[in-house]
Formats: sequence, C-alpha cells, structure tokens
Amino acid sequence: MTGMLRWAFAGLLALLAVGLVSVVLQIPEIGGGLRSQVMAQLPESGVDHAVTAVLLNFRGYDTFLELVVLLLALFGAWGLSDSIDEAQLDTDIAVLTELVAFLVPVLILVAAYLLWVGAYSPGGAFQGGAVLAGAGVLLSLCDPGWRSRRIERTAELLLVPGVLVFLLVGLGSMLLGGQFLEYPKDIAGSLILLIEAFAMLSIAVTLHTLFAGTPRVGGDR
Amino acid sequence: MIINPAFSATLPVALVASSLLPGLIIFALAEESVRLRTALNLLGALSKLLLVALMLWGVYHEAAFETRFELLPGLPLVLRADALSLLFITLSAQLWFLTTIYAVGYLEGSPHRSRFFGFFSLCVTATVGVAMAGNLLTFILFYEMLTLSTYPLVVHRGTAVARRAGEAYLLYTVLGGVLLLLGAVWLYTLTGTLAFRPQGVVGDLDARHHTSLIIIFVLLIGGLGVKAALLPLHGWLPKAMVAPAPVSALLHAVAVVKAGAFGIVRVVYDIFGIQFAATLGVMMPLAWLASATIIYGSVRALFQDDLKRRLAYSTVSQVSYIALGVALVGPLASVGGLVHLVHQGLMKITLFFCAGNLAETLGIHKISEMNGVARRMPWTMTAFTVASLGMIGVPPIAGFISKWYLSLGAMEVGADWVLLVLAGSSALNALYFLPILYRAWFLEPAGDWPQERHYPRAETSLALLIPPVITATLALAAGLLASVPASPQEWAKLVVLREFLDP
Amino acid sequence: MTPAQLYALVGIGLFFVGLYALGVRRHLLPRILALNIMGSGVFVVLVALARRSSEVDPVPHAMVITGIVVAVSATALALRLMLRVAHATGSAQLTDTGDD
Amino acid sequence: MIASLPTFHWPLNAVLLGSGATAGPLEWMLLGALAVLWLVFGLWLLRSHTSARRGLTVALHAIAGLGLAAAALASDAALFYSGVTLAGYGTVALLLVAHGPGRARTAAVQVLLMVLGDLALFEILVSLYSQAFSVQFGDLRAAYAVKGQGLSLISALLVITAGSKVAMLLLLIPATDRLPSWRPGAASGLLCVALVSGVLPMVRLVDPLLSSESARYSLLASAAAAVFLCLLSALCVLGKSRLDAAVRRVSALASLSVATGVRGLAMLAVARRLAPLSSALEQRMLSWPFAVAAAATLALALVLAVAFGGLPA
Amino acid sequence: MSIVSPLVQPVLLIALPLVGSIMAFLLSSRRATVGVAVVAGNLGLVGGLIGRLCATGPWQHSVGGWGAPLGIDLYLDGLSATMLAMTALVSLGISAYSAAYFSATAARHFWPLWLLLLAAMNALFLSRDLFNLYVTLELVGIAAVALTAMRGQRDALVAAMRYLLTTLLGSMSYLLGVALLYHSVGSVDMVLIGETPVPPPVAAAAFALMAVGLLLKTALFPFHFWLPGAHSSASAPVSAALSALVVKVGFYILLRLWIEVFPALADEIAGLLGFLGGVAVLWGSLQAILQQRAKMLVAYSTVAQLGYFFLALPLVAAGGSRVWGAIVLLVLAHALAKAAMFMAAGNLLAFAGHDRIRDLDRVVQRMPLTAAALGLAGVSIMGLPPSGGFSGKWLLLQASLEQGNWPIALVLLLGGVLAAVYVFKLLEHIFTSGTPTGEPRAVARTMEWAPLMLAIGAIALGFLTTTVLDLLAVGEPFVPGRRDDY
Repeated sequence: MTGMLRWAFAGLLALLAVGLVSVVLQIPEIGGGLRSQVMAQLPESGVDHAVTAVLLNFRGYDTFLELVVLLLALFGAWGLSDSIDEAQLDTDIAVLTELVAFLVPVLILVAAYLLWVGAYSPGGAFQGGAVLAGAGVLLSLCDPGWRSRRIERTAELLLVPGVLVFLLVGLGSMLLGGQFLEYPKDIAGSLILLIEAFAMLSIAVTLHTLFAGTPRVGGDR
Repeated sequence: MIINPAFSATLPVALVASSLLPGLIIFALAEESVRLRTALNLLGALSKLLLVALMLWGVYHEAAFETRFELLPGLPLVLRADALSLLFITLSAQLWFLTTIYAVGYLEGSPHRSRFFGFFSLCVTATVGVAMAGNLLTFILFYEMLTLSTYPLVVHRGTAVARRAGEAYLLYTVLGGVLLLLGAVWLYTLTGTLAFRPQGVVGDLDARHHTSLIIIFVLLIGGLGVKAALLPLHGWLPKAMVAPAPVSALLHAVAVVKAGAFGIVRVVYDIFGIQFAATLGVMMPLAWLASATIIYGSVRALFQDDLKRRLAYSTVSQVSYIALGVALVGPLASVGGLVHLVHQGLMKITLFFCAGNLAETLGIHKISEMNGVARRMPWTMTAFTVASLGMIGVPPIAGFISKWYLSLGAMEVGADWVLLVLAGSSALNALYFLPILYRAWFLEPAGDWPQERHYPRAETSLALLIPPVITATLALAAGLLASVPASPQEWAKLVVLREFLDP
Repeated sequence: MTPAQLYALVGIGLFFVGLYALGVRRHLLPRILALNIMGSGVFVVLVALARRSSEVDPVPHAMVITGIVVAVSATALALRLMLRVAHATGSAQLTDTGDD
Repeated sequence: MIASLPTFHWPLNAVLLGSGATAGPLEWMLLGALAVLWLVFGLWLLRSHTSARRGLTVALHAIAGLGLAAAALASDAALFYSGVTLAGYGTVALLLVAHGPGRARTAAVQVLLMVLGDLALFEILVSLYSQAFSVQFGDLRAAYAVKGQGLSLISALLVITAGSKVAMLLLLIPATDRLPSWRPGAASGLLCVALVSGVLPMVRLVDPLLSSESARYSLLASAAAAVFLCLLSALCVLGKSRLDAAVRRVSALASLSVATGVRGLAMLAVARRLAPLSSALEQRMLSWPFAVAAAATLALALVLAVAFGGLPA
Repeated sequence: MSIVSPLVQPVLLIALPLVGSIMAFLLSSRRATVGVAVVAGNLGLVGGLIGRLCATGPWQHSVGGWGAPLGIDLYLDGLSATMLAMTALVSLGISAYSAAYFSATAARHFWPLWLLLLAAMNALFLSRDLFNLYVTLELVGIAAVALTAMRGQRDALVAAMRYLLTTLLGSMSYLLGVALLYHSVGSVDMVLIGETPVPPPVAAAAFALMAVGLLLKTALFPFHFWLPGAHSSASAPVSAALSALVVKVGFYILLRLWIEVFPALADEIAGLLGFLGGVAVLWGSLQAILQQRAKMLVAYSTVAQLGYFFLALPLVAAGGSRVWGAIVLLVLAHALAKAAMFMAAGNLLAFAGHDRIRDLDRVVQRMPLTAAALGLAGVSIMGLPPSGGFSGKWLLLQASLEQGNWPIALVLLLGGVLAAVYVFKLLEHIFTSGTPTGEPRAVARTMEWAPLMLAIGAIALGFLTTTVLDLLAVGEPFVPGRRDDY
C-alpha cells in the first residue's frame, strides 16, 4: 500500500471509529444485564462463582464448543505438521535448568489450585490448563528427553478426554431425562469439577502441543 | 367417450417413457453391444408408434389424456394429448422410427454410438414432451431439454467445424430460451396461468395490458423463432448441417425446427387465441416476417453448391409456411400451415436421407458432383425427385395440398400479396430443385465417384435405402389420398375446427 | 461518560488500530498480531460495558474467556500456517495483495 | 355413334381434395386425339434413340400419358391440375432424355414456361375455389362466370396459362435445326401438353363450347401471349444472329398452331352445341365420318404445323 | 415429542460427527469407513428430525435446561432443517468421494477435520444464540482453513492463509456487533433481541458490523478476493465442501438476522446488497468465462452464484416468504450442483494430471460419468429446466416482474446466459474427438458416481420444489414475530 492510500485508509478507519464511539456512548443502561438472573439461579448451578457458573453451567454449551475449537486447532496444526524443521535450542543452560526444576512443581500446584478455586472465585479449567501448558513448554524447552515418543503417546491420549467427558456428561444428563448438559442438581458441582479436571488436562496438553511441539500423534504408529 | 381415468393419465407418461428409458439404458451400454442397442432403439420406437396409434384413436373420439404433476407452486407440469399435439406426435413418432433405422445403418462402425443414440432418444423424448405440453411451463421445460439433447448430436463428429456449429447453435438457442422464459414469466404475472386453452387465456385482460401483451408476444415468438429459423434468427441452421445426416433429419424434419414452429402455433392459438392476437395487430407483422423468410431462404438456397446447405436454406424457407399459415388469421390458411407441419417433415426428411445416402455411398457432397448419379442410385434419386417436386408444389404430392390451402387462406382473408409470395417461392423452389434433378437424371457421370462403396444387395445398404423410399411414398400418399379420414389434411381440419369453431 | 465507557472506547480504539495494522502490514506475523489486538479490543468492550452499573454482569466475562480460548486456538493455527507459508514460498508474506 | 358412347362418372372422394372423373363424348374424343398424338410421340421416342435409357423413357412416357388421361377425364380442379403437371414434367423430361444434354437451354426455357403456366393455372383454380368452395368444374365455371367477366385478372392468368403452354410447343420451332429429325414426335408430345394444359382449362372453365365472346377473346389473346412468350423464349435460347429467322418461323407457326387449336376445338364445339337440339340431328351430325373428319383435321393440322415449321430458314 | 424415538435428538447431530472425528483421529486405519458411516448416520438423523418436524412442528431445546436469555437455545424449524438436510446430503456425497480420493497419509488429516466441520455446521444451523453462533462460526472457519491448507502445496497454503485472515477478521467484526447488542439488550438470544427495542444507531452499527463480518465470510463481491484462490487450490472434496456448504453458513446467519433481528434495518440496505449481488453475478461470470483452468472456472462460478442470493434481497420486502423460499432453493441447488462440479473437476485433474481447459479434449470423453455429472450440474447452474436452479430463478423472475423490478430480472437472465457460456466452455470438450495421449491415471468408480448422484439430486430438486417449499414453511421461519408455537 502506498503512503497516500495508507492515509486514506487511516482516515476512513478514524471516521468509522468516531462513529462507533458515538454509538457506544448511546448504549442504554440496562441494569447489570443478566446479573440478576445469574444470581437468582446461582444456587442451582452447583458452583458459587458466577463466572464459573455461566461458563460451565448456564452457557456450558459454549465452553463445550470452545474445547472443540481447541481440539480442532490441534487437528489443523497437526495436518500442517509435516516437514517443519524444529528450531534447535541450546538446552544446557544451568540457570534455566535450575529454574525449571524449581518452577515446574510450583506451576503444577498453581494449576491444581486454580482449578479448585474456580468454583468460588476467578479461576478455572482454562487458567489452570494454561499454567500447566506453560510448565510443559518450559520442560520441552530445556529437556529434550521430555519430547520423547513415549511421553507424546501418553500426551496424545490426554488430548481428547476434555471434550469426551464433557460430551458424555451432557448426553448422560439427557438419558436422565433432562436436556443436553442439564446436570442433576445435587451432583452438579462434582460433575462440573470432573469436567473441569479433564478439561484442564486436555487444554494443557493441547496448548503445549500447539505451541511447543509438532504433534506426531493420531494413530500413525 | 369414456375411458378408464388411470389409463388416460398413464398414457402420456408412457409415451414419454417409451423413448426416455431406452435412451437412458443405451447410455450405459458398451460401444460393442450393437445388437442390444439396436433392439432397444427399435423397441422404443415401435412401442411409441403403438401408443400413438392408441392415442389417435382416443382423441379422434374426443377422449382426454392428461397427466399433472405439481412442479412449481401453482404451476403444474401438464402432459396432455389434444388433436394438435397428436398431429405433431404422430409425425415425429413415425419419422423417429425410420430415422432410427437409417441412423443404425448410417453410423455403422463409427465411434461413440451409445452416446449418439442415447441423446438421439432424449431428443425425441423432448419432442414428444413439447408436443404434449399442456402449459407453457411444461413446453419450456421440454423445449430446453430439446436444446440440450440436440447439442451433442450437432457436435457429434467432434471436428473443429462441428464445434463451431455447436457454439452457434447454443448461442442462438440459449438466447432464444431466455426470451421465451422472460415472456412466459411476464405473462404469468399478468394472467396467473400458463395453461394452453382453445381461444387462449389472455383475451379477458383489460386494455391497459395490451402493450405489454404485444411485447410478450414478440418475446415468445422471438424465443420460438430461433428454432423455427425465422428470418433474423435462422443463422444456426445452415451451420448445423455439418452434423451427420440422421441428425440433420432430426433437426430439419422431426424435432427442432418443428418444435419451434409448433410452439408458434401453440402460442398463437392456445395462449393468445388467434382472434385476440389478430385484434392485438400482431399477426400481420408475423405474416410479413414469415413471407420475408420464405423468399430469403429460397434465394439463399439458389446459390449453395453444397447439397445439404441448399437443403438447409430450403428448410428456412419452407418452415415459415407454417408460421405464415397461422399468421393469416383464417381457418383455411391454418389448415395449410398445420398440414405443412407434417408435409414439410415428410418431404424434407426424404431429401436429407437421400443426401446422406449420396454422401455415404458415393462421397458426394456437392451438387456439382451429382451428374448422372441417378443411374448409379435410381431408387434414392427417385425418392429425392418425388420429395423435391413436392417441395415445388407439384400435385399430387403433399406439398401441393399445403400450398393449395395456404393460397386459399390468403384469398379468404384478402391478403392477395401472399399469393405472389407463394408463387414466387414455388418458382424459386423449381429454380433450385430442378437443376439438381436435371444433373442427376440427364447428365453423363463425370468419371468415377469421390469415394464409392459397393453393397451386395442394392445400390446402397438397405437400412439407408428403405427409409427414404418409405418417406417419399408417404409424401406422395399424403397428397394423393389427402381426403381419406385421419390423413394429415383431415386431421389438420379437425384441429382447426376445434380451434376456430368450438365455443 | 463513565470510566466503563472510557474503557469501552479504548476497546474500540484497539479494534481499529488492529484493523489498520492488518490492512497496512504485509508481513504475516504483524497481521496475526493485529487480529489478536482487534480481538482484545472486542473483549475489552465486552468486559468494560459489563461494569457500567454498580453490580457486574458475569456473563460477558464468561463470553470473553470463551472468546480468548477461541482466539488462542486460531492464533496457534495461524502461526503454524505462517511457518508453512514461509517454508513454502520463502517469505512470510502473501504474494499478491488482494485483501482490503 | 359417338353420342351413344356411354358417359361414365367415377367419384374419387378419397383422392386429393375429393375429386372425380367423368368420361362423356367430349372426353372420349379428346382421349382419342390424345391417344393418337401420344402414340406418335412414344413411337418416335423409342425409335429415335439409343436403348440405353429405354426403361426410363418408357416409365416417363407412361407417367406423362397417365397425367394426360387424368387431366382429360378430371371433373375437378385438383385432379386436373395434377394431370397437367404430371404431363408437363413428364414430357419435358422425355424431351430431355431424347435430346440429351445438348438441348439443356431449350429444355430450361421450356421448363420455365411450363412452371409459369402451372403457377398461373394454380392461381386461377385457387381464386375460383375461394369463390365457389368446391373443386368441381361445374361450380368453378359458375364462379368464373362471376369473377371472370371482361378483362379480369383471372382471364389474364388463363391467357398466360394457355399462352405459355402453347409457347412450349412453338419453342421447338426456332430450335428445330438443332434437332433435325425428331421434330414430329417432339411436336406431337408437346401438342398434347398444349392442348390439355393450355386449351382445356378454357374449355372447362370458360365455356365448354368456347362460344361466348370472352372465350373467343381469351383464346385469341392466349395465342398472342404464346407468340410473345415464344419470342421471349427465343431470346433466351438463340444468339442474336439467328433471331430474325427465328421470329419469322415463330410467327408463321404461331398463327398456324393457333389455327390448329381453334379448328380442332371448334369441331368439338359444334358437335357439342348441336347435340342437345335433336337426337336425330345429333346422330347424323355426330356420326363416325364426322368424328373421323374432326380427328383428321387435328392430324392434318399437326402435319402442317410440323411440315411448315420444319422448313429451313 | 414423546411419539418419536428419543434417539432422534438434534444434539446428536453435533455429538455423532464429533465422536466420529475423534475416532478418526485416534484410529490407525479404517478412517474412511468410520467417516462414511458417521455421515450416513448423520443423514439418517436429519431424516428422522425432518419427519418429527413435519409431525410436531418447530421445536426447541434449551441446553442445560435454563433457556434464554440465561442459557442457550437450540431451535429447529423448516429453514434450519432444510439447511441441515442440504449439509447432510452433500457431505454424504463428498465423504463417499473422499473415501476413494485420499491417500492413507492424507486421509489421516482429512477425516478428523472434515467430520469436525460437519459437527460445526450442524451446530451452527441449530443455534439461535448470537454468541454461540460466533463460536460455531469460528469452528467452521478454522476447520475450513485447515482443510484448505491440508493439501500443503504452495498455492493452497497462501490461499489458506489469506482465507484465515479474512475469516478471523469477519469473526471479529461480527463479535463486536454482538457485544454492542448484548449490552443494549442484555441477551444474545436472537428472538429476544428481535423483540426488544434497541436505539436505532446502536442497532444500525451492530447490524453493520455483523453484516460486514458475515459478508466477508460469504465472499459477496467485493469481498470475494479470497474465494477463488482458496476454492480452486484446495483438494477436490474440500473445494466441494467449501463451495457447496461453508460459504452458505455466513449467508444463513445473515438471513436469520435479517428476519428475526433487524427486519426494518435490513430492508433499508437491501438495495445495496442487491446491487452488490448483481455485480457479483456479472463479474463472477465474466471472470469464470476468462479462466483457463477448470477449477478456477468453477470457483468463479461460485462467486457469481453467491451473487444471486443477494441479488434477490430487494424483493423480499414485498415478496415475503415466497422470495425467501426461492433464495433457499437456489442455495440448495447451488450446493448440490457445485459440489458435483468440483468433484467432477477433481476427477479431470486426477485423470489428466492437469485441469487446463484447452487440453481437456482427450480426457473428458473417456469419463462418461464425470462428463454426465458436469453436464447435469451445469444444467442447474445455468438455471435450465428441470432443476432446482430453474425453479429458484423462475420464482425470483416472477417476483421481480410482479414488483416491476426490471434490473433484477435482466441480471437474472443475463447471468443465466453467461453461465451457459462458461459451462459449455467446459462441456464442449466432452464431445471433441481426440486420440488418447499420455498415460492417464484411473479414477475410482465411487469418485465418478458421487458427483453424478449429487448432480442428479440438483436436477431432482426441480421436481421436489413444492415439497421443499412446504418443508421450509414449517414454523413460518420467514414471518418475523411468530414465536409462540412450540
């Protein structure tokens, strides 16, 4: 794009931006949107934290699909995986090794905590999973052995449970006469925890595979 | 007459199926299985003839054959057999049978025969559909199907010339189809129906629609005129003569050109209603156009040395007789036009068969090569002679009857100038046909023929010889015995009677 | 204008900055980042407007979390694809400019 | 006794536009005359040339003869017209076979004349039919009586018909010295055509006795037309050099042949007119010698025509 | 609901392909078998659902039992059922084709992605929740990009990259619109939003943002820049899926927004969209005519055909549900025909090793089935009778003439003519007589039958028009404001 065009483009966008801003300022005040309803139904949801309730129960379907998106991205990356030569990393840095040796256990703990605390205050499967994945990335950065086939094969089995468990719970709740993902009230909390646990694992492994390594998974043994 | 309704509903479908199914099966056949293919072809053709006979009998006794199927909301697919459609069906059924025999002989040993006969059958299926269409939608449906199923036949040879001819054919027909579609939809928005009814469906529209009705008429006739090769739209026909002889026969006599002419008849009679069309003032222009085409075609034909090309231009001229007959609003003229639908078919198919025989047997394509050919192929040339004399209008051959009624019709409505047109075209016909006969019969052969092939039993293979002889005989009979019941003439009278005189 | 609205405006700003970069940059990495910036803009709008009144609406937060995961996945695929493109064409740019 | 010759009527409703054939005294005589001439023609053809195309010749001769007979017997326009055209085309074809390609141009002009005549005849019949709505000559004649008074289009067409057909015959003359020995036969053949398709229409349509004014005038006019057309044709056939010679012969022969036609027809006319007066008179008048005389006159006329026409320039 | 077997649940339309995809991912062999089986099952399910739909009318499923606005509602009416049926049919054809098309290595990558794409599309057609629609949109987009890139050739990768950037941009724009709407209504449920008054400027802005986003994904001119590259460079079955199904997704959402959420607004921009559609028809057709490669030609034909959907929009205000019906008919017809065309083109490519139209003479006539598929699909694309394309065009032509809207009528007709030109540019090579040269690679029978079947479907649609329209009318999806009937 030549300079002239850039300016024109910028000008156009600026115009649009101004227009949109004025629109945003006109959005009416609607009193907390769905908060009241969320709060009203919170006791039913099986968790005490509103966001988690929305995420895992009220709009659990979105979250379910979100896990599917992750899986999909993995499939996609996997389809592109052939013939990219991995950057050779210089892995024997004492400090790094030490740091990792110290960090990884901590990270795992943090992840577990996040998952648990999700039920009461901000936190949850994705946050936990992300931290876990970070740990994995650190490991794979400095420890080549970490990327051995054996580990990857176990990892690959951890890719799908997140989605599968979620799906099974959903269908199960239909078999019990409810709608899809309509947890029975009394065991809702534990079901959500179960889902989140597997979700976290899968998320972690997926993110790790996506960012840190070429997945060589999927039955090509 | 009372007949079983189920029967009356199935018969039209059966008529369509009788050529559709064989066609579809033939597509699947291997190139080698000649026997089976031929058997299927003939089976289809024969069964169609039988069904047609059955229907003729029924319709003659005022039985109704109709099938409906909801195609679009409020717009059914209607197959109905009335007198007019049977006039056309009978012709195409007979000629299809003969053309099939001819084609089997003509294409012996050439490639892609399964494909050819497959489309061949589809082509006739479409023709039958066009003939039995009970409303304009159905008509358009089969009309387009005809276009699509003919294209492969036109380009069958696959040469560059053939492909160009195919392109021209498509260009014209697709554009024609568009005009037709536009006209039809527009008409539907005005009338809310597209059904073919005697005395038409638009008569009771109030006057403020008349201009749009005129435009619609022009659109429809334009769309149909492409296939009927009316003057500005005839360009594809002479080009298309590169196709094999049986295809030319189909194009010129059995299917395509006829479908166009037939469509014009339908639109004028059963959409607009001939009287109403006359009051719209669209008929005289049509008559002028037809006359112009008649003269133009004949004049162009004079200067062609290529035999098939001359025949093609002659078709351009002859088919417009039909449009002319319809356009001169009057019973006698209509009889002339309708009966010419049949007569032109019989005579022109004979001519193309013979041209094909000359090309196949002796490799003759040009008129200048025809010196003394009648000595080598007397039967073929006799058939040719009969047909071409008929074209000139020599009694007692069929052409005479057509011209007779057309002239009478012209006098009846006081359009005497038409007499001049007819006389002129007859003279021109004589001018471009008689020299051919002269060469063929009275000149000495110049050396040996371009590519001569010998056949043990006759002057050429029987499959090629019998059809033209039969069609020539039919052409003669249609004229000589014009007044026997259910002859083309009588049938045309029946149609006109029901169109003009029924309430 | 409340602080919440101000944040929302910031979000809009981010959106358009991202859009500008997406349109102007040729190299793929900035473009992918630009898309992420746009995404963040949208998320900011969502969350900010949820805080206009005294009590917070949790639903947008949930949506944003979902949105983030989706964005992350998309980005991951995009980067992977970028590597392949660079590997195949020798440059991490789209050969012919056709878009916006 | 010719009068005692039976009158047959064959209805042929299925044929053409519903036609029929009648054979009364007039037809019988006409048939007789035609038979004689046609036979001469046939013999001449057979004698006159190579047997190579004998089959074709015989076939054409038969067809054309059939046409003549049909035209002579026809009691309706369609059948008549069919006969006329058959005879015409057949005869020209025969001449072509006889002359061979050498006479192509003559033949072409003859064909033109023939087609012209046929077209004119066609228009006549059509326009009369549109008046009478019947193809029977009786009705057509009535129609003509209405339409054809004075110098009407139909009369003109009638003249053209007759003229062109006769001109076909006359056309032989200027061309004669290109076909030295075959003249009589050729002439006789064309004379048949001229009689049947040129003169007979008048008999049928105008007035069987050619007694009325208009009939006579139109007959004369057609003779004139014949001469005119013939000159025209001569122009087509001949180079300028021999035109005057041609003209001379043409005029000579024109008058002659017209005389022939008139005389022969007059005979018939007289015979027919007096018939109803009294059977006795009729028996005497229409006695064999009288009839023979009539036929003889025809033959004589023919011979004369041929002979004079044959004189070298 | 009790009368029908509990097995027929819309959710299964998502669950079944998803499980199938995971299986295809984990299995080491038999992927194709699983895939085809799953897709066939999917078709069966859709059939069952339609049966139930006709029996008991439109029907809603509140996920988690909460219901809008708190929860997410799945909603099934005539429109969504029709789209599901289209997806199921076409994807069955594509799967049968792919089973023979892909090598073992490629199949490993293809099947999981493909089945996931199917799940995503099913989810999308069932959803009525704007945010949920965003997630499904992303699912569809990412899956489509991944499938395009899967082939790995240079052009495919570049095209996929451009496609990805475009589709992400589209999603962002859409999501921003959703955000504005949510904060001015307090719900993302289409129906609720449609019923709640929104300040006009906000509504306008939101609709504009969402519409632009969706148009980017639907590749309406001038947003079509990414389409030909992507659709022509992907492997044949993927091209078929993209052209036949994926582009329709965005249009479907737009259509829903049009009817449910912004009827008033939409009619105001109808003129603009109609104009763009018309330009798309003409421009796409001309480009198609100019192309030298078969797949490029077919891809540009998609650009043109997409134009028809928008071309008709100015008619809906006055024409109502009949025009909508016609549009959906065109969508279906195009899905069937275009899938067939792309697969047939793929056969040519596989057979000859190239798809230069000029040199196809010696190819086509030795693959009669493929040729037939091309021909029949062409009939529907050209809008010749009898075919779904014809029925749709007829109804549109009728509406445009009734409303005296001549420009639309003329574009419809002209588009048909141009389509004939480019279709026959391809078809005429079927009939040229050439002597076989080179060593062609054999093409599996299923790869010839699959497109033929779909093409026949496109033709058959012409005879099923009224049936489809009746199904479409279930629950009156095109009448805004009806809601109480389930």
